[in-house]
Amino acid sequence: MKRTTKKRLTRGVMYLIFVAAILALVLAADWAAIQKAFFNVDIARDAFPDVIVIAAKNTIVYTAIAFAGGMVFGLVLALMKLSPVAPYRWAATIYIEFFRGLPALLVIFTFAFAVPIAFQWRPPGGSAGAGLLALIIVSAAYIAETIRAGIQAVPKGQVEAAHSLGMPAGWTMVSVVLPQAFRIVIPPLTNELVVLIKDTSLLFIAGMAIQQQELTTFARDSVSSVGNSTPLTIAALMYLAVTLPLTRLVAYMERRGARGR
Amino acid sequence: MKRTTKKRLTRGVMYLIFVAAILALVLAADWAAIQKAFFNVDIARDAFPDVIVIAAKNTIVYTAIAFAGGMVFGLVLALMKLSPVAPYRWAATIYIEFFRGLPALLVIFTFAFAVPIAFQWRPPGGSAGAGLLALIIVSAAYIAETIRAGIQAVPKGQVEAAHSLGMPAGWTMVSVVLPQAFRIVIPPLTNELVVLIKDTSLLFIAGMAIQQQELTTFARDSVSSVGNSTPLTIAALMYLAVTLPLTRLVAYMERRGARGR
Amino acid sequence: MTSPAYDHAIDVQKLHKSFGDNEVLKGIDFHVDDGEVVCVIGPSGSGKSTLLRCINQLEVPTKGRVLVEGVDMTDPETDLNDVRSRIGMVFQSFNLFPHLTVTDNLTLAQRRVKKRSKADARRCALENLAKVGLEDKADAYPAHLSGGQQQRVAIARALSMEPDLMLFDEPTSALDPELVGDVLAVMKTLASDGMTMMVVTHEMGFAREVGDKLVFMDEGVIMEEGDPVEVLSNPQHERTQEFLSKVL
Amino acid sequence: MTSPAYDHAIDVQKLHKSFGDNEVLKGIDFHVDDGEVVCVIGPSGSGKSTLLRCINQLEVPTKGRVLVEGVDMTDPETDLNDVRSRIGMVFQSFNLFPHLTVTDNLTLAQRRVKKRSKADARRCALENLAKVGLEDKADAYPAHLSGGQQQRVAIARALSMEPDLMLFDEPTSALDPELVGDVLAVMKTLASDGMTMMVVTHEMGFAREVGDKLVFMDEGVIMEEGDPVEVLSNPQHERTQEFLSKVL
Amino acid sequence: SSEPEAAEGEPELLSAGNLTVCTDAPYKPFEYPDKASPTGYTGFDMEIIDAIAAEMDLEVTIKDAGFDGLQSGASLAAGQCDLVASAMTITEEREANLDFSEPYYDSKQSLLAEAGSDIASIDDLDGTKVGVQQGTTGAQYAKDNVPEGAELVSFPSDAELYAALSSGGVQAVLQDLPVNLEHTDDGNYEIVEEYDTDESYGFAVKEDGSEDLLAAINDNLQALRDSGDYDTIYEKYFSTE
Ligand SMILES: Nc1ncnc2c1ncn2[C@@H]1O[C@H](COP(=O)(O)OP(=O)(O)OP(=O)(O)O)[C@@H](O)[C@H]1O
Ligand SMILES: Nc1ncnc2c1ncn2[C@@H]1O[C@H](COP(=O)(O)OP(=O)(O)OP(=O)(O)O)[C@@H](O)[C@H]1O
Ligand SMILES: NC(=O)CC[C@H](N)C(=O)O
Ligand SMILES: [Mg+2]
Ligand SMILES: [Mg+2]
Repeated sequence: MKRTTKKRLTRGVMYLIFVAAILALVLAADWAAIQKAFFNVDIARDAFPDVIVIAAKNTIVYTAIAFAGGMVFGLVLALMKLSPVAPYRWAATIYIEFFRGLPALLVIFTFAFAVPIAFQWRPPGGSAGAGLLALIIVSAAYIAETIRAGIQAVPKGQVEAAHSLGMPAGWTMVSVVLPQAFRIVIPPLTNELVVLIKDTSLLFIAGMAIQQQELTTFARDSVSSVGNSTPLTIAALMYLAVTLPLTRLVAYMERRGARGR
Repeated sequence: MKRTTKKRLTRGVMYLIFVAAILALVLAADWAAIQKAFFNVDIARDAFPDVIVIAAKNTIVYTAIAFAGGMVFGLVLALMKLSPVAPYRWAATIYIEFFRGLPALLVIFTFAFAVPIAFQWRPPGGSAGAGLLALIIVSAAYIAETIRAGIQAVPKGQVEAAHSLGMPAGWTMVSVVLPQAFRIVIPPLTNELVVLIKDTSLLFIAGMAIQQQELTTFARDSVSSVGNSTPLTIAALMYLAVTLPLTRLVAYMERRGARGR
Repeated sequence: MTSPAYDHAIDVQKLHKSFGDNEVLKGIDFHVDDGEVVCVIGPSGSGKSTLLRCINQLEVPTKGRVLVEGVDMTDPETDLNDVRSRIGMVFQSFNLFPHLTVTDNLTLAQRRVKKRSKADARRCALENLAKVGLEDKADAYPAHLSGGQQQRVAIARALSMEPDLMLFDEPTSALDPELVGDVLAVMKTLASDGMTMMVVTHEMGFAREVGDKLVFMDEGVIMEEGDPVEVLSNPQHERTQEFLSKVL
Repeated sequence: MTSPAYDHAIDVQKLHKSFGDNEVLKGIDFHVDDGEVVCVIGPSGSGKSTLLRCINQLEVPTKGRVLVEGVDMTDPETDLNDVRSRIGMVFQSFNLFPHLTVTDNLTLAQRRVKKRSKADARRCALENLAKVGLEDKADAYPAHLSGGQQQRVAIARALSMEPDLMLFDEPTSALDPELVGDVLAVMKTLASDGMTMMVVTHEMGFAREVGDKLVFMDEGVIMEEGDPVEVLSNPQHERTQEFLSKVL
Repeated sequence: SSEPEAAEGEPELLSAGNLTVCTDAPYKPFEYPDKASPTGYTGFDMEIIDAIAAEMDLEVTIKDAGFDGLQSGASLAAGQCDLVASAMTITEEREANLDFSEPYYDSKQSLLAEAGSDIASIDDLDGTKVGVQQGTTGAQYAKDNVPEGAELVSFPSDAELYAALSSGGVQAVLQDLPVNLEHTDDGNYEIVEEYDTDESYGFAVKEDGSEDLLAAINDNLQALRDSGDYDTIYEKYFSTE
């Protein structure tokens, strides 16, 4: 068979399958029921403004705190891991591997319940504070790896060129390596931010006051009190409103970065 | 100051700080309390064999199911996303972006409770089945992106060389691209496996019978029934026993891969 | 060889190629005859690779025609893979299949495209490896070969499809200087065996010694073509003079 | 220049360097005098780059001494950064700082190491850009320059530290053939201005024309050294003959 | 283990002037969200606590937490709250980890199933899935009494429990009677059997260091009963006309 004939045929069949699949979905689904369950306008209206002023706000606040804390702590860990002093490297490696290997939920639970009991010490901010502390501790492990990889991704030739000019190690790090590492890590750090946004949904396990609820907890709570799934739809849209632009941005930056080299 | 003198001094100070930090930790912590709370031998003994034959087993079974399902579905999505037929690309893109932007917990909750009501359809295996289905659906989105990236990471020159030899597209994909893509994606897929292992800890929200409990649920359950945190320690060790070798393996493969090129 | 049923081995007619707004080939007309060795030179970005890639349709031309042994490559009804299997192509970056041994690199297309038996394909592979002086590397993986060896395997791979003509895109420019010689030697043997060849190269020595015709390209057009010795020693066009003064 | 307080600009004594089990330099002895241009040739992997990098201690030698203007670089009490700022180094891959403009590339080390004012540093930068013919690129970013321009900026960057000697590691081998000329021209000017230079290169023409001494290295030892014209036309050692026959 | 004479001491609280109360909401009619309420929650427990706190001149903060952690004493020991008010049954096992107030409500267990389904008693549960809430007396009762072929599925809170029943994830729910009764309002589900487990709810405080608080709670609970306010609230939620 000739090339184009064959191609046209395969394409045609593929379009047909696609249309058939769409049709099947449209006909099989009970759209009235779905709309009633997931897109109930009255219930949606009731969810406002709380879903914004409480739930979305808390999700953002928790994410910001966890990210800021994770950045500070993660940078320290990254520098420790690249330190010439072996015990620092070991300590950082153990920490990072440990917390990357555990479910965040387990860590949050441990910090909210087990740690205060064992140490007779409560993190500031009560159980939500404990949960956030756990998120910081977990995200620091991931962020540390990201930053370390970024620093190491700066070509060795850059450091060598700086050294050849007589620049000492400290200045080389500050003026040559970190500015380049920073650009390299922006995309993976943004991804980490997206992960954190989603991980705030685990904080409920620590126990929260109603003013402290974030999106997922808020949605689950509303679903059971109104007996309808529309709050889930709203929460999902809220998440996507934040995460989608961020992931698109990462994709864009990565494409640009790949071209830039 | 001369180079070595200065270096010796900084090193010395850094070691001192490290030793001081360790000492502070050792002296400040109430080791007896910690041991009693987290390393209680009697309670640890009681946790066996259930923590193995039920909890660890279920974690592995759930992970395996979610990974297998995610692989099959993810491969289909990846091929759709690379398809010359635009609607397939769009459908795959929308699916992938949607599910990567939502917390897994929210998706599990939706599939376990909202979907069956709206669609009058229950996934096999009750709510645990629904939770697993949600994990499959979420992981498929991530796996699809991984596989697509792997296929695209095979240098264009490979396809061109095959075409120059007269090899048709299908054979080129099978004999030249996929074998190389497969090697490229093993490390990120292993990472995805680690993520899934940890994400099985979210399944509890869908409800589970005792026989269905995975590690985190089992640990949380035991903590409240025995009033001691040792089960958390055991669960953590179990997770690490699986995740640590896997992440080390990934690191090893990535190092070897980086050198191989 | 019996007299062929076509005018030229390669016949490029009014060829244009744009990438987006960037017109890279601006109306190329030229041909290569059976048994002829044509060398193409020109500054970076002048469109040499693109021209070569248009010939076996790795790039689809924007306008114009390319006939290979009389078959119109731009006609949608042409069975591309069939014609391609008669055109050997050698890339600057070798493009060996890294997951296959040297022999498997040489037998893959023979078996999939020419449907040869495993034994036949292997026999042909070993013959061609011998031609490039690498029969002892039959079971090695590409990663274990030097650049020069890889390029010679790439040539052997193209040869094992028994092509009627060969396209070379800067086959030696990714090689360390001392490895260049072996590859050029193989190409010289090919040429003296009567292979029709089109070679993009910076190796002026090779062009002078082996080439039947030299083509100088600049900014998507052919500026000058003719006998290599003549063009190199007495370039007519100003751009050619400028280029050669820098390169020689 | 007043008579210096040292014997040789560069004095390499019994230098050994191993990477793990792999001994890459196996006892190198040689020196470069003030104002001398020494070219180093040799096959890939023979240790040319490693030798150059040992001189300014980018690699720490395993055994032996390196004296630069009489200062022992291997002595732990030496202030390395001070000596390094007097040695200009130019790499095969340019290694410009991609996040800085051309001017900032040239002023960074002046300001950080020489503690020059912004204005002084800028003045010196522009002077040196003029020397390499790129004053109009002062505000461009490296990514917007051609390879040849980048390499000339790299030379200007080294010059702006006002070094007493310069090391070049295959400064033209990453360049397209037509861009090589500009870089070599800059290097020739430098040489004729009396700069002490050590150049690893494959450009035999440059070595012949500009070099005061040619060093042939193979497998970590200096096989042969002498007047470039002599070594190139009449190599004494069998390995040198073999190498030159391939390269020339 | 309560010491009445300690009542005069100022109870020690997590934050002064504020009573932090953990509860597992929603658990209608005992605790469920209500935007109109200053604490964000209302219900029988919530109103009793509000009344007691008002007597003690304390503000109330309600925190929603998993019941499992509440009944095990972990939330109290971890310092998440001063008091648990979550329809929690007074049991011996729990007494080992926390201290209960005097009982304030008497309850039973019950079995909820779809109206008109084959399930008429606990013996019909063979081969079905039965939903229970993790760590509750209902879960314990079910474990002890369902036939061997029944599968017990435990959920973190009553919210998922009822959602699972309506979505068909489980065929019946074994839960405290007043709570199950709430789910019979629309007529789709009915109580098919009640079990007289003779259980009473109590408020809970942590084992050590909350003696003053417990005494004050007990005193004020008694005062509510004496003043008739308790009955008013009780009538509001459990009137049987
Ligand atoms: N796939 C592509 N997409 C967009 N532009 C391209 C593509 N391939 C080549 N070009 C552009 O076409 C022009 C000619 O490229 P080509 O590779 O044919 O030049 P060349 O003469 O082979 O140069 P060189 O000697 O560097 O290999 C260049 O400007 C290049 O940027
Ligand atoms: N950092 C390193 N670690 C380990 N081995 C190295 C390192 N740098 C160089 N080598 C090895 O040392 C040997 C000499 O390398 P070097 O780069 O000095 O050779 P060269 O003569 O400059 O070659 P070329 O012409 O390819 O640049 C090679 O075998 C190389 O693999
Ligand atoms: N909040 C609840 O679920 C309480 C259930 C039951 N009364 C118990 O104490 O176990
Ligand atoms: Mg090209
Ligand atoms: Mg080198």
